[in-house]
Amino acid sequence: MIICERKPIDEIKSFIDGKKKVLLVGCRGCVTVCNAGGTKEVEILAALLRLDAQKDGKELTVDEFTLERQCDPEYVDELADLVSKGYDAILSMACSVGPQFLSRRYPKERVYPSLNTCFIGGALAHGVWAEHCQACGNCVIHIYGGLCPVSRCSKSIMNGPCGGSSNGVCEISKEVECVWHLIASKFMDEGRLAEFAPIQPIKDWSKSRDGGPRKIVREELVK
Amino acid sequence: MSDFEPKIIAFCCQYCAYNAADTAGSMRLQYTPNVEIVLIPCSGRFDVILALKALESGADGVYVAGCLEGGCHFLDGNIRARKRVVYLQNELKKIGLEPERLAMVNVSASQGPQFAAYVDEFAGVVKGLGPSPIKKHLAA
Amino acid sequence: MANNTTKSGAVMVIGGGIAGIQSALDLAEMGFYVYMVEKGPAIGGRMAQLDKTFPTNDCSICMISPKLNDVGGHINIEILTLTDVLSVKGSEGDFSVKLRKNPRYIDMSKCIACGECANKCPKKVSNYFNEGVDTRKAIYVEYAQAVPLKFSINAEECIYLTKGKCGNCKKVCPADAVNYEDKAEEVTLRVGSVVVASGFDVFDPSVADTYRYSQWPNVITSMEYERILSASGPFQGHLVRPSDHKEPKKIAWLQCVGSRDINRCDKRYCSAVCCMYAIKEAVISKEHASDLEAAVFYMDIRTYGKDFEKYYNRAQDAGVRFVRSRIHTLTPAPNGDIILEYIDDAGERQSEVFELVVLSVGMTPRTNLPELAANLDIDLNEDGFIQTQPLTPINSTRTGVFACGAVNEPKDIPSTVMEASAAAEAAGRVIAEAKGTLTKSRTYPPERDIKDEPPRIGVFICHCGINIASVINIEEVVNYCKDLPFVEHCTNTLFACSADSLNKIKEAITEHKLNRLVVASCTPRTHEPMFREALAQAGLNKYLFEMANIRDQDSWVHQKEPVKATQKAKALVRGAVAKAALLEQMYQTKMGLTKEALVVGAGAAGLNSALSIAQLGYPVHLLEKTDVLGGNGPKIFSREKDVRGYVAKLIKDVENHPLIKIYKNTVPKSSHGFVGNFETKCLGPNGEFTISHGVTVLCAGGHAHKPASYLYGENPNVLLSLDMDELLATNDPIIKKPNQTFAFIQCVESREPDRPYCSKICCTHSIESALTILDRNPEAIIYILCRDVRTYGFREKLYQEARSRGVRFIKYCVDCGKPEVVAGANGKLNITIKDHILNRPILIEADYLTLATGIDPNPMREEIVEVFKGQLSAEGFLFEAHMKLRPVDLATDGQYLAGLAHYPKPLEETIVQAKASAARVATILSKDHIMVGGVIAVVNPEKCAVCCTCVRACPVQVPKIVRNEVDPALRGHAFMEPAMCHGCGVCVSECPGKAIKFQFFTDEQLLAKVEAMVQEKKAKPA
Amino acid sequence: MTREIKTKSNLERVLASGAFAVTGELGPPRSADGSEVAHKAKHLVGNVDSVNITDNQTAVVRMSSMAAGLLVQREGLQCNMQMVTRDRNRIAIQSDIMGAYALGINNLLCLTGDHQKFGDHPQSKNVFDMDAIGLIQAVKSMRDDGRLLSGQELPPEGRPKIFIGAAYNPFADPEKYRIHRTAKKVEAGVDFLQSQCIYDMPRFRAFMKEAVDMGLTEKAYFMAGVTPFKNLGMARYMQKNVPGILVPDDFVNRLKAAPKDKQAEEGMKIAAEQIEEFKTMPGLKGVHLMLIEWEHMVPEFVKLCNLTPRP
Repeated sequence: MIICERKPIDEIKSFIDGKKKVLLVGCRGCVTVCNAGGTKEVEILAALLRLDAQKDGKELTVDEFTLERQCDPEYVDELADLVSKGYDAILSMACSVGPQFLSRRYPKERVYPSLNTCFIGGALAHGVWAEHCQACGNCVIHIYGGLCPVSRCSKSIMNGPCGGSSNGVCEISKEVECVWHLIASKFMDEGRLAEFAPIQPIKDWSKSRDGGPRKIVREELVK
Repeated sequence: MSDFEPKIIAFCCQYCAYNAADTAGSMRLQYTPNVEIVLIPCSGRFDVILALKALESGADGVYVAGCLEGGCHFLDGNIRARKRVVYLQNELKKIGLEPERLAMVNVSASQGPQFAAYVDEFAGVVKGLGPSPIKKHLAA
Repeated sequence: MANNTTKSGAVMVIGGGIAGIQSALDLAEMGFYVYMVEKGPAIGGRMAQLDKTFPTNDCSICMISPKLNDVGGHINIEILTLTDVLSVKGSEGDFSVKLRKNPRYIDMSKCIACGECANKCPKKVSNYFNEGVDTRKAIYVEYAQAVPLKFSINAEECIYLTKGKCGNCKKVCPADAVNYEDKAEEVTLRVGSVVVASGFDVFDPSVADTYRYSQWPNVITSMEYERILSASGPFQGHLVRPSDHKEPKKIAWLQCVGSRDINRCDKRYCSAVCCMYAIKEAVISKEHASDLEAAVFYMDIRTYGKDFEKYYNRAQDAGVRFVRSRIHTLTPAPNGDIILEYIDDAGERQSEVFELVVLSVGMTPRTNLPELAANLDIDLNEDGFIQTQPLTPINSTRTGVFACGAVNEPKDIPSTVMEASAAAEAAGRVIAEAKGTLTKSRTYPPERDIKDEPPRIGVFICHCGINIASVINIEEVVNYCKDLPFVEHCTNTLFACSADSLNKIKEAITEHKLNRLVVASCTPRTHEPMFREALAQAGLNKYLFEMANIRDQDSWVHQKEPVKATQKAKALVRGAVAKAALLEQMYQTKMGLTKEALVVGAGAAGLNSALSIAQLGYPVHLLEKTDVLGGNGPKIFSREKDVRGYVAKLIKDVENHPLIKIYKNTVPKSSHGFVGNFETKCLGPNGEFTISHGVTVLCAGGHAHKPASYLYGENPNVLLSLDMDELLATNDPIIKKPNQTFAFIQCVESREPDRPYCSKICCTHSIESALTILDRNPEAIIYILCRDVRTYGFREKLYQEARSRGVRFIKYCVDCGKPEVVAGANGKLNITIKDHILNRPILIEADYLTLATGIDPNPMREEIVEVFKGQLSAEGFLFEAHMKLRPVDLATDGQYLAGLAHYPKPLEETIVQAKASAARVATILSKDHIMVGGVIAVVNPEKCAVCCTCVRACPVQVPKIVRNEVDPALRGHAFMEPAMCHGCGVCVSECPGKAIKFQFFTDEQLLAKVEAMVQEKKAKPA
Repeated sequence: MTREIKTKSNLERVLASGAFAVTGELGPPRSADGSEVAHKAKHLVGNVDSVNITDNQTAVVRMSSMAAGLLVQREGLQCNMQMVTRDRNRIAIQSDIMGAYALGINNLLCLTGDHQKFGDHPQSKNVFDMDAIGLIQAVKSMRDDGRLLSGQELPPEGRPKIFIGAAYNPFADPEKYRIHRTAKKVEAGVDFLQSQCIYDMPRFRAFMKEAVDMGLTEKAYFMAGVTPFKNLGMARYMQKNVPGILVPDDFVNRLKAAPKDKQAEEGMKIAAEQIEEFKTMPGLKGVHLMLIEWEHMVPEFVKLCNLTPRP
């Protein structure tokens, strides 16, 4: 899923400075699952913003609504009635797709992102998420024992490990495990040296972000 | 400000803190009437929205009272509660509200005296802070 | 199995005090039908009369009141008040009991306990419930919380029944309940076993009146003092003395009145509770008035129970004075004061004026006990209590007839409760095969579905006598609440928990079509179940109820601020009403259980527990961490009983019992689950394995403390008590050697800051050893160096024997210098001790020194509480669920404890507690299902984002992601097994989709409550 | 043993001749002043067969290795131009290789490079378009096949005749798969391999034995990295802080035993003893001397080790 985290409250406050009526829009997709932008987080942020305004004696209404997903126009449409009430600002609590879809659907509204979109990853434990994919567009994890060196190696090298890892930890930080250590150990431990031995070719990065913004068109689905 | 009577909401877990409050009662320990207790099954049930709502409604202070660390009837509800309290304290600080208006305390069921002492201590802190700015504007 | 038995599945419990109540409740829950025979008009016994109880200072009536209602409302307990036992014929399993039900002169089915009759009754008589301190009428209820709450007429006091005139009560009774024609009636019952729990009388000091009790009003008994302290007593809890209703500033307690006294009253035994209750009364008195001077005159302070010593120390810190002196002379002073003359520690004669003297009276057998014993055909002992044996402490001399509580020997409430459960075990065990043959099941009126009704809330504001009303302006609160949203009915009540009030609540539900109820009174911790039951009986879902704690958390703690306390009460009720408006109907469901028990530890406690559970018909898994059974038992020698033979037989019985599986060298590693369905992973010689069980009994024991003082371990002639036992058991010749001097030092490293508790057994143990030595070597010289001699109960007789046979008791105190022991040149042990009477050092040249070191808790206690999620006291013993009334239960449902794991205690008490644990176990295992659900977390599948937050956050791994039941192709959702959810609410507070509802503590309910409490709502529109 | 001579590299010449080769190392300055390079190079001329010129080592910006290499060559000493893949994508890499060769550089040491997190520009985007092994393949392809990575051909006279080097680390963690990664480099077409500083002789012996057994030393020239300790502090620092370098306690103790002013001498002595063993160690063809910021000591050191005169 896409892992996000809420922006610092100061930054969000700066978005709504001087505004009186704000709509906070959550998303029941990835950001609910990663505890960043579901109903609960919407509720908490709304309360914080209200408190902030109340303490200064400012008038502020914060309405809350959580969409099934902000990355599909049909769900974004559901906001139409609410939006027509007239808000000074719409705060999206989704990944960065959300504010863009809201902006496109409601072009006259001022839409702000309340979350920072961090990476594609999964939960390692309650409250801990880690990057597992870089959306390189050409998945090769099967070659690496089910581990992705592209997203999980600091250098994204294809023939690791480099000399910088020790005790299975990447040189850049003790918090970063060396995925190449995991890959190599796995092959060695399982007697699959033959799979480790081949030189992996220089990666074709053309399908990754480096190749420019990407789009998928499924002709058989397109009406 | 000396005649300021703060309104404080205390979320007390049923196994220890609420029990401690009862113990304080059966010992007839006298403490400030500024605190009103809301029973929750475990301090782990403490939800940041409860504190936010209390503050929004105009409470001058909120605290959560759970079992002693290591003594939670549900293992770690009190640890989680404390983390949530710390989280919310930071958020309050960021929006310019005194984080001291929110607190967490641990007491065992038999610690009636400690409970009573804490009530007075926390009420003292809140008194020192003065009325919640939210209440001020609510009244206006 | 039940169908072919010739045995009766009913038990008669004689006595409605705490002993009878506990026995009856256990038996009823174990699957037997109980007849509770009570001589008086209501049950409750002595506990109902007490003000507070030691060592927790819990309010006695508050504790027992829910129990009274449990008994009163129990479908399998039939209370027979005003009833005498005439005869018991037949034999165990098939007794025929003849009873006489004395006339009440009130039709119980009609009486509404309105009190009109008593108002109009012209006859004032001494109020025995208040120990004669005040008066009541000839038509009366004993006390406000009485069960059954029905008036009665004492025929000997009634003018109409004695003289044929008056008849006022009959005239005014609105319910036509008075029946002067009521006659005594004889009934015959068939029962399988009998439990005698008829309690004790308080010693009457007028018998030998050196204390001038019957002459001077300001010399009172401790029981009278309890009533004076009580808020429901003659002075409404104001501490005043009887003569002039003046607040006394100086009070003396005289200990051992009617106890340990052969000269004046022929009471040789110690009454076991007086030291503690006197300390308690002194402490409470000082709470009433902090400048009050309290002095306790004593011979030995016997604070031997759990947390007692701590309580004693706290009392001293609080300024209660303790004077070691027996008062012989009381002289009158002006104004009703009393002069006490005594010899102080320094040997000086002192004379001191007190405004009130409280006689700490002992327990004596009931005056009618000889008659009852004759009717039951059981023997009494030389002191007039029921005859039992040390190793069968609840067995009377007749099989099938058991006895518990102070009817056997003076004892405190927890010991009584343990014996009561043990008696339930015994009474149930002998008719085990008849279980369930006579029990009935409860039916409630059909529940009114209120889902679509707008909230109609009833509010009851309790005075709690004066507990609340003396501080909070009830009328003001009532008037205020009438205007709160959705409140349809609001009224005050003197005691919300009384049967009468409960009935009024039920009536109000019907009359006002209420669908939510709020009671503002004491704490839901003790009283919520009772009110919920009332709702159910009124046809309302029991969860449509909310309490506001305006006593424990308001009136009691803001006594000097009535205005603010009243404001706070309004806020608390406002919050409760706001929450109540959002309450929903909730339902519990049935869940199966594993009808097997796990017993941890195979010492005397574990063996007894296991054997009794098995004998009640339930399989037992018995874990023992060593490869031998018996624990400390085989090391003990007793002069009074064959402990080693007893333990050997016990082991054999356990080993031979087909329902007991023994696991030696096995320890529990982890335990999960809940009452009825536990799973415990154990590590044994063959590796790890798992036991499924419905209940757990922890009998992890303790062991003798090994000291680092008095040359222990350095000199071979310095022994521990158990070493001496070994010499005695093996008949070692050194005992009989001529010219031998044996010394004992008591409280070795006990009752000191590092180990502040009293180990309870050591005084008796040393004295027994001393007597055994004298039995074998009458010329031996024996010294016992002690602090207080704590031979409580009948053990006092051993102390007397020892003194009369020349054992020299020398008292020392820690502050003025403990004994010093050095090895002498002649191979003797030179013991120096300062004699506080002679005020000079004494040198004892002893051949052998025995150190009474007390008991340490199990060294594995930390692991055990970790595995079973229990709690330890500061001293390292397991915390029971409640010190007074649940001494065998652990806080976790379905977990019990027995033996030294709970607290040091002699073998006979361990046996009792172990058997009690079996009864407690049987209350669970006798059922075919347990009820689950209620206050738990429930997922709304539609809102669930399947994010696993709950799965990860749950402390007990309950939530799971399950398939959608309607259509497996649909997205699944989180699910919490209702029987497993412990109800902490952690998941609810973290669910990012707000898909989990915590029943009875929903966000909406709590938010509404908080908001209402903080913000004064505008009154509802007219 | 003689192998086919592929380039005009002096290092290749020495190695191919069977003589025990010696290479040195020189770090370019963070400066555009070429004289500093020339000055440092003077210590090395005549004492080593070629000198490595580091490429923004530890991701700290310095004069480019290509330019510094040329400055060194002007002093009469061939350089081993180091090239890391961190800062160049495949276009830059191939372009630089052609340029370097055109300017007279014959040796190229192919490296992945240190992560920029440790350098002086941690905000920079890294490239890592390929790793060291990819780089070896790229050079080899250009030299031997005359093809760029895209497949486009180079004219026969336009192929960079470069002696291809790479680094190997026998000790980086974990030990067990290091030899296999070295084997990959050999397989990719490397001509010579220089190691990190060697201190742990038993482990190195074992590693070399594995290399010999796997036939790797037949396909590439293995050289051992040597760095004499300047003092006790350096030995301790390396022992504790540098991943992939194992300093035996034995060496530390020897330095400890020496008086402070003799520690450098003792350090050199230790290194000289190592080199004596390297000279006869099966499969090993030379040493790579890394006297970092200590270039002026090279003449004395090579003399001490009897490595001069150079063939």
